[in-house]
Amino acid sequence: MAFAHNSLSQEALLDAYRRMATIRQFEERLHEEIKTGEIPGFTHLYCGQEAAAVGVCSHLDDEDMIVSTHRGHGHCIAKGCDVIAMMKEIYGKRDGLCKGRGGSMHIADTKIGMLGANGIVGAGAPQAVGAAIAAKMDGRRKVAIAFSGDGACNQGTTFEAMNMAVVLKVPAIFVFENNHYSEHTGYSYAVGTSGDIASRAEAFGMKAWRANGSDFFDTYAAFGDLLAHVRGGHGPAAIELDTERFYGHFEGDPQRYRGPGELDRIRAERDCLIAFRQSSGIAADALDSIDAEVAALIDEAVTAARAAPVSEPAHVLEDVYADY
Amino acid sequence: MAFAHNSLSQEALLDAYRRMATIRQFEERLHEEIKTGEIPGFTHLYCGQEAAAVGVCSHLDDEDMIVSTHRGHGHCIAKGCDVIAMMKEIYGKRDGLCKGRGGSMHIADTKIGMLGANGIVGAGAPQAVGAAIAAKMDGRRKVAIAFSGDGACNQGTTFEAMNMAVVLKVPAIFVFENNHYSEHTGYSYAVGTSGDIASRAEAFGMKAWRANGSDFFDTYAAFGDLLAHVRGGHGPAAIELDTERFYGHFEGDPQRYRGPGELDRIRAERDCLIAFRQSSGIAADALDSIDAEVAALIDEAVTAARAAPVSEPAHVLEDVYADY
Amino acid sequence: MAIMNIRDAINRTLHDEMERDPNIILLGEDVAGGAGTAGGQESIGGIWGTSGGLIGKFGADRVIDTPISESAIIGAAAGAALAGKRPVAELMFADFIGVCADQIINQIAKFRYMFGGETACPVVVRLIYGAGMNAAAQHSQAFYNLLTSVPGLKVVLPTTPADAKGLLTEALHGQDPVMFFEHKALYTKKGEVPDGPYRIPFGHARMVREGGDVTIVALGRMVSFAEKAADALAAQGIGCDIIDPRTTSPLDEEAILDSVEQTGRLVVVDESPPRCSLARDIIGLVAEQGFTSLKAPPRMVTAPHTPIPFARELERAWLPSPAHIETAVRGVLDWG
Amino acid sequence: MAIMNIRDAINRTLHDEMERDPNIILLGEDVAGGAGTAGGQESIGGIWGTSGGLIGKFGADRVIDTPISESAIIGAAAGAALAGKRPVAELMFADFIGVCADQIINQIAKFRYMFGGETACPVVVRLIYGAGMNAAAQHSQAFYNLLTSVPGLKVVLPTTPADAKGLLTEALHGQDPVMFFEHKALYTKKGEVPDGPYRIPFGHARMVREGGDVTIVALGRMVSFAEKAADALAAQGIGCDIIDPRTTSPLDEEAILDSVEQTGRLVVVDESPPRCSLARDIIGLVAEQGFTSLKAPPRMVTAPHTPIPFARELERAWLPSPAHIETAVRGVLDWG
Ligand SMILES: Cc1ncc(C[n+]2csc(CCOP(=O)(O)OP(=O)(O)O)c2C)c(N)n1
Ligand SMILES: Cc1ncc(C[n+]2csc(CCOP(=O)(O)OP(=O)(O)O)c2C)c(N)n1
Ligand SMILES: [Mg+2]
Ligand SMILES: [Mg+2]
Repeated sequence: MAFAHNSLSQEALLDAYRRMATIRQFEERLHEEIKTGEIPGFTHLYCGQEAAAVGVCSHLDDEDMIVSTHRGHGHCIAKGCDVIAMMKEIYGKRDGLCKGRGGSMHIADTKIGMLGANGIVGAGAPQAVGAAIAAKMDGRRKVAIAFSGDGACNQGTTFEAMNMAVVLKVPAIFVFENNHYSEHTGYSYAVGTSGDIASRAEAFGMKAWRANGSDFFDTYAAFGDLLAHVRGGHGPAAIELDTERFYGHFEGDPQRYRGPGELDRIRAERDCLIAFRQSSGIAADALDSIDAEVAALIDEAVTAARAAPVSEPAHVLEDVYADY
Repeated sequence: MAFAHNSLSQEALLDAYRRMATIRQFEERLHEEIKTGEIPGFTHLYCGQEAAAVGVCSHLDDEDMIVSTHRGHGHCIAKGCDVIAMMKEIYGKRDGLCKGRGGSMHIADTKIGMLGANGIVGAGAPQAVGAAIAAKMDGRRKVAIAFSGDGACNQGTTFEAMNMAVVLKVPAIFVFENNHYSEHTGYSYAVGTSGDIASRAEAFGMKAWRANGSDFFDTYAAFGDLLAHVRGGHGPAAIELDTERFYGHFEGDPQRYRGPGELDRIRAERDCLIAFRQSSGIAADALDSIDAEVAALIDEAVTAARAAPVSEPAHVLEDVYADY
Repeated sequence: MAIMNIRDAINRTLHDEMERDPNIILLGEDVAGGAGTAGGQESIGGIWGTSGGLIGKFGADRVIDTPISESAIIGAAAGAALAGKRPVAELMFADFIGVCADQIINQIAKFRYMFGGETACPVVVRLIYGAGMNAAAQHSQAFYNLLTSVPGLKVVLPTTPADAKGLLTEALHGQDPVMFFEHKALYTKKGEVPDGPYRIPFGHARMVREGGDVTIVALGRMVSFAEKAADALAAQGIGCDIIDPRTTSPLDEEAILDSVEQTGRLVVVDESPPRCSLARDIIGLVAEQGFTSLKAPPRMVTAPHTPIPFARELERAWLPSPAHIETAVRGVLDWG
Repeated sequence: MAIMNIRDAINRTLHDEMERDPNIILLGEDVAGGAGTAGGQESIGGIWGTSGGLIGKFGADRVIDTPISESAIIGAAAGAALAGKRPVAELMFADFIGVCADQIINQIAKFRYMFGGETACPVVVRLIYGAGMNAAAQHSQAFYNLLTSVPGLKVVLPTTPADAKGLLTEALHGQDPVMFFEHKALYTKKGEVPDGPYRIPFGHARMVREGGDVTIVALGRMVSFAEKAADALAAQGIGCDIIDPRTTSPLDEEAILDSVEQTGRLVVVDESPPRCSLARDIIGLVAEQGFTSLKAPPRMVTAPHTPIPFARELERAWLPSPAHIETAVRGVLDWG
C-alpha cells in the first residue's frame, strides 16, 4: 500500500475514488431502477469489481484502447464514457451513447478508446489483439486491453488471442477479472488449470501479474508494473484480478449457487470503496463530498434518461452501412 | 529402448513394423501415383510420421477411438482401416471406404473406432472429448484420442477441448504430432509458448509426456505409460511427439521454406523404419519379407483402385440423411 | 391431455426420453447450474428452466455442465454421437452459433455423407432464439435460415407445447442431426399436450386454420402473430389459411402448394431480415412450383435488413407485427 | 489495359492499394509464408499466390502471417479496424467461416449499428470459395448466401479480372465491411484490366450479354457456365440476357427486374444447395416485385441439397452445368 500513497497525487487519488464511486452508484441505482420495469433487456452489474476497472484504466489515456464484456458499465465509466449518455443508452433512448440501439451490453465510444462492450463471451480478446497491432504500427507506446472474466477465459477465442499476441509481439494486455463465477458455475469447476488463470497466460510465454482486484492500490500498482513492461515493447502481458460480484449474474438471478452468508461476507470484507477509505489516507469528508457529487450526477442521469425522447420507428433503419 | 525389447512380443513387433511399412509404402506410392493425375483433390502425406501413429495405435483395440486430421492416412492404417478400401477411397471410387464421397481428407471407419479424418484444422479435439464422455459412461476403460498437429494446437477448439476434458475428467488423450510445420509456417513462429506444446497441456492441469515421434520404441513406451494413467481413471493426458514430415504440406508444395539439405537430413537421421531396423533386434530378412508383402498389398490396392468402378451421378443424392 | 407451457413440455419430454433411453445425455452451460459452487448443483435447469430436475434424476454423468466453450460443447456432442450416444446440446442463445458453426455445418451435418453412409450422428442441438425481449443484436437472432441451407441437418421450430413434445421426441428417436429452435418468447405459451409417447413426423406442416382466401405461411413465433392478424381479417370477412411448417428442413412443400392452389395468394411471415430468408425461400418455391396457382404477387412480412435494435420502440418497429401481416394480406387480396 | 488473370489482378490491386494507403494491412495464414523457417519468409504469397511480393515491399508489420486461429484473425481484423486500420483478412477457404463466424456476423457486421452509427469497421475479408477441384465437402463451399443474409455486410463476387480490381479497390475505399469471395477455379481466368485507379460501385450488376428471350442471373463461376449455355442456345436462335450481379449485398434489383420485364422468363444459376440460397432469394424477389412481368415460372439451377462429394464424377454431377442451364432455359421458354 505504501506504493500508492507515494506515487499517486492527491488529485489522482480523488479521481480514482470518484470513478469507483461513480461505477458503484451507477450500478446500485440501476439495481433499483430495474425494478420499475422501465429498463429494457438484460443487465449485468459491475458492483464489487470497481477497483479492477479503475485500477487498470487510471493508467490509461484516450489513445489507449480497451475492449469490454457483457458486464461493461464499469469499464466504460473507468475509461471515461459520459455517464449521462450511458444511462440514456441503458434506458434505450434516442440520445443515448449508441442511440438506444446497443443498450447495456453494447456500449462503445471509440473516440476515447472504448472499443465496445460485447454480448458474446470471449469475442473481445482477439479484437484487443487487432487494436494492439494498430497500436504497434502507430508507434506511440499505446496499448490495447481485453477485459475477460473467469468464464471467458475458457472460450477458444481467448486462447487464440493470447497465442497470437505472443506470436506477433504486440502490446495487448489481457485482464482477467476472476469474480469466481460464470453465470451459475463456479470458477473452480469450469477452469481446468494447473495454477490460476494467470498461469495459463504464462504458459503462452507472456509475463503475468496477480493482484487483489477488490483493492484499488494493489491493482493499480501491479498494473503499473505490467504497463511499464508492455509500453517498453516487451510484447503482451496478462494480469489476474481476484474480485467479487456483489449481485447476480444478471438482474433477476436468484443466486442459489451462493454459500450461506456469502453475499454479506463479500460486502463486508471485499468492498473496494471501504478499503480505499481505510488505506488511502484521504480525509473521510473529502470522499463523502465526492460521494454526494456522484449521487447528484447519477440522479441527474436517471432523471435525464427517463425524460429523454424515445426513437421513432424509422430510426430502426439508420446506420446499418455508411452507404448502401 | 530396452523396454521395447522386453515388453513387446516378437509378433507384436512384427505387427508394428508391418503397419509402419504399410503407411510408408502407401504414401510413397501415392506420391508417385498422384503425378499420373488420376487421383483427385488435395492429398497430405504422412510419410515420416509412421512411428507416431503406430506407436500410439499399437496399444489400442477396436473399442478405443481416434479422431484424425487432414493428414490422416497413417492414423487410419495404424487403427486398422482396410488398405484397399482406403486406396479406392482416395481414388474416388464407388466401393471406396466412404463410397468415394469423402476422399483423402475424410476417411472414417467408426466400427473400428476410427471416427474420421477431418479437413478442418482443430475440429477433431472436441470430438475426442465427446467420444471420451461416451467411453467414460460405458465404463470399459476405453479411451478416445485426438491427433493434432503443431499448427492445430493454436486453434481455439483444441484449447477448449483440453480444458473441457480436464473439467469433465474424461479419458481423452491429446496426441500432438509436432512435425515443425503448419503448411509453410514454422513451429517456432506460430506456437507462442513458454515451453513445448506438451507444456501447454500441462498448464490445463493434465499430465503430459514427450517422446521421439520418429522412433517407434520411444513413442510406444511413453504412450504405454500415458495410457496406463488414463485407463486408470485419472482423466485426460497429452503427449507431444517430435517428428518430421518427409514431403510437402500437400502434394504439389514446392517447400521453399525448408533449409538447405533439410529433407536429406531428416530422411537420413529421422526415419523411423531405419531406426526400427537398427534397434528392434529383429533379423533384417524378416523385415524384408514384410516389406515385400506390403509392397504386394499396395500394388494390389492401386491396381484394384484404378480398376474399380466410378460412381453414377445418381449416387450424389444418397446418404445425406437416414430419412428425410 | 395435460395443459402446460412449452418450457414444461420440453422439460417433461427430456425427463421421459432420458428415462427411456440411457444413451441420451445433455450438455451445455448451466444446464444443471451451480457446479463448483457452495450452493451446489441446484438444478434450476438452465437459464431457461427447461432442464430443471434432470441432474437430480440422471446425475452429472448425463447432465453435463460445461465451461463457456461452445465449439467444444457441440464438438463433444458430435464425438459422443459418433461413439453411440444421443447428445442433446444446448446453445443458450442461437446467436452463439457463430462460435461453434463449424461443428454444426462442417462436421455434424456432413459425417454421414462424407463417411459413406454408415455413420450416424444423431445430435440434437437446442437453440434458444428470437427477438422480443430487448436482448439486442447479439441475443435475439433467428438463424434458422442459415441452418436450413445446410444439407444434412434437420431444422425444427415448435410453436405449441404439443408440437414441442412431439417433435423433440421424434428428434430423439431419429438417426439424423436435428437443430431444435426454441423461441424464448414462446416458452410460457400454454396448450394441451398428449400424455404418453407422442411423436410428430418431420416434414408435416400443421394446418393452423383454414380460411380459403389467402395462404399465410408463418414461422415460429410468427404463427401466433398470423393468428392475430387472421382474427382481425376474419372479422372483415377474409378467411386465412395459416400454415405452420413446424420443420423447415424437411419442408412440407405439398401443404404450402396445396393451400396456394386453393387461395392463389401467399404471404410468408418470418422474424428474420429478408435476404436469403426462409420467407424468400418459400416464396421462391411457390413461384417455381405453384406459378399457375398464384393470382397475385406473393408477399413477405419480415424484419428489415438491419441488426436487431435494443430499445423497446425500435425492437417493436423491427419485428413483424400482426398489423403488418394484415396489411400484407390486404395487399395480396386487393392486388390487380 | 493489360491482360491478366484474376489472381494477378487481385495481387496487383493489393500492391497498388497498400502503396496508396499505409493503413492497409494484410493478415492470414501463410499470406507471406515461411515465417519461422530456415527458408525464411518467402513471399510465395499464400497458398493461392494472391499476396505474392507484398511482404518484400511492405514488411512483416503490414503483411502478417498468423497461427491457425481464424477467430483471432478475423477478430484482430475487427479490432484493428476499430483502431483506424484497414485490415484485409484472408480465409484460405471460405468453408472455414464455421470457426470464425461470430467475428463476422455478430461483431464486424453489427458494430456500426449497435454502437450508434459513428463507428466504422472497414474490414475486407477475402474468402476463397467454390467447388470444382475435388476438394470435397469441407473445402468447396460457396457460403455467400449465409453472409448475404447478414445485415451490415457487403458481399462481393468478382468474376472477371477487371471486376476483381474494380471491386477490391472499391472495398478498400469504403467504410463498410466487405466479404470478398474469390472463386478458386476462376483465379486463372484472363481478361483486360484497366490501368490506373479503377473503382466499380457496389450494387451495379454487369450485363454480360443481352439476348432478350430469357433472363439468366448467374453467380460467381456460374456466369461462365451461363455464357456457355447461352452460346449453345444462340446457335438455336434463343437470345439470353445474362446478368452478373457482382455484389449480392447490395443487390442490383433493378437490373434484374428490368431484364425480366423484357424477357418475362427467369433462370437463376447458383453453385449452392437450393435452400435459402441466393437463387431462391432472387426468384423470390422477382416473384414479389416482377410478378406481372413473368410469363413462365422462374427456375433455379443449383446444386442438390447434399454436401459436396469428393469423386470427380460425383462433384461433376453435383455442380450445375451448362447443360443444366440450357435445359432450364428451354424449360422456361417451352412452358405453358
Ligand atoms: C459465446 C457466449 N456464450 C455464452 C454466453 C452467455 N453468458 C453471458 S455472460 C456468461 C458468463 C460469463 O462469465 P465471466 O466471463 O466469468 O464473466 P462475468 O459474468 O463473471 O463478469 C455467459 C455464459 C454468451 N453471452 N456468449
Ligand atoms: C480451420 C482451418 N484452417 C486452416 C486450414 C488449412 N490448413 C490445412 S492443414 C494446415 C496446417 C496444419 O498444420 P499442423 O496442424 O501442424 O498439421 P500438419 O499439416 O503438420 O500435419 C492448414 C493451415 C484448415 N484446413 N482448417
Ligand atoms: Mg466471472
Ligand atoms: Mg505440423
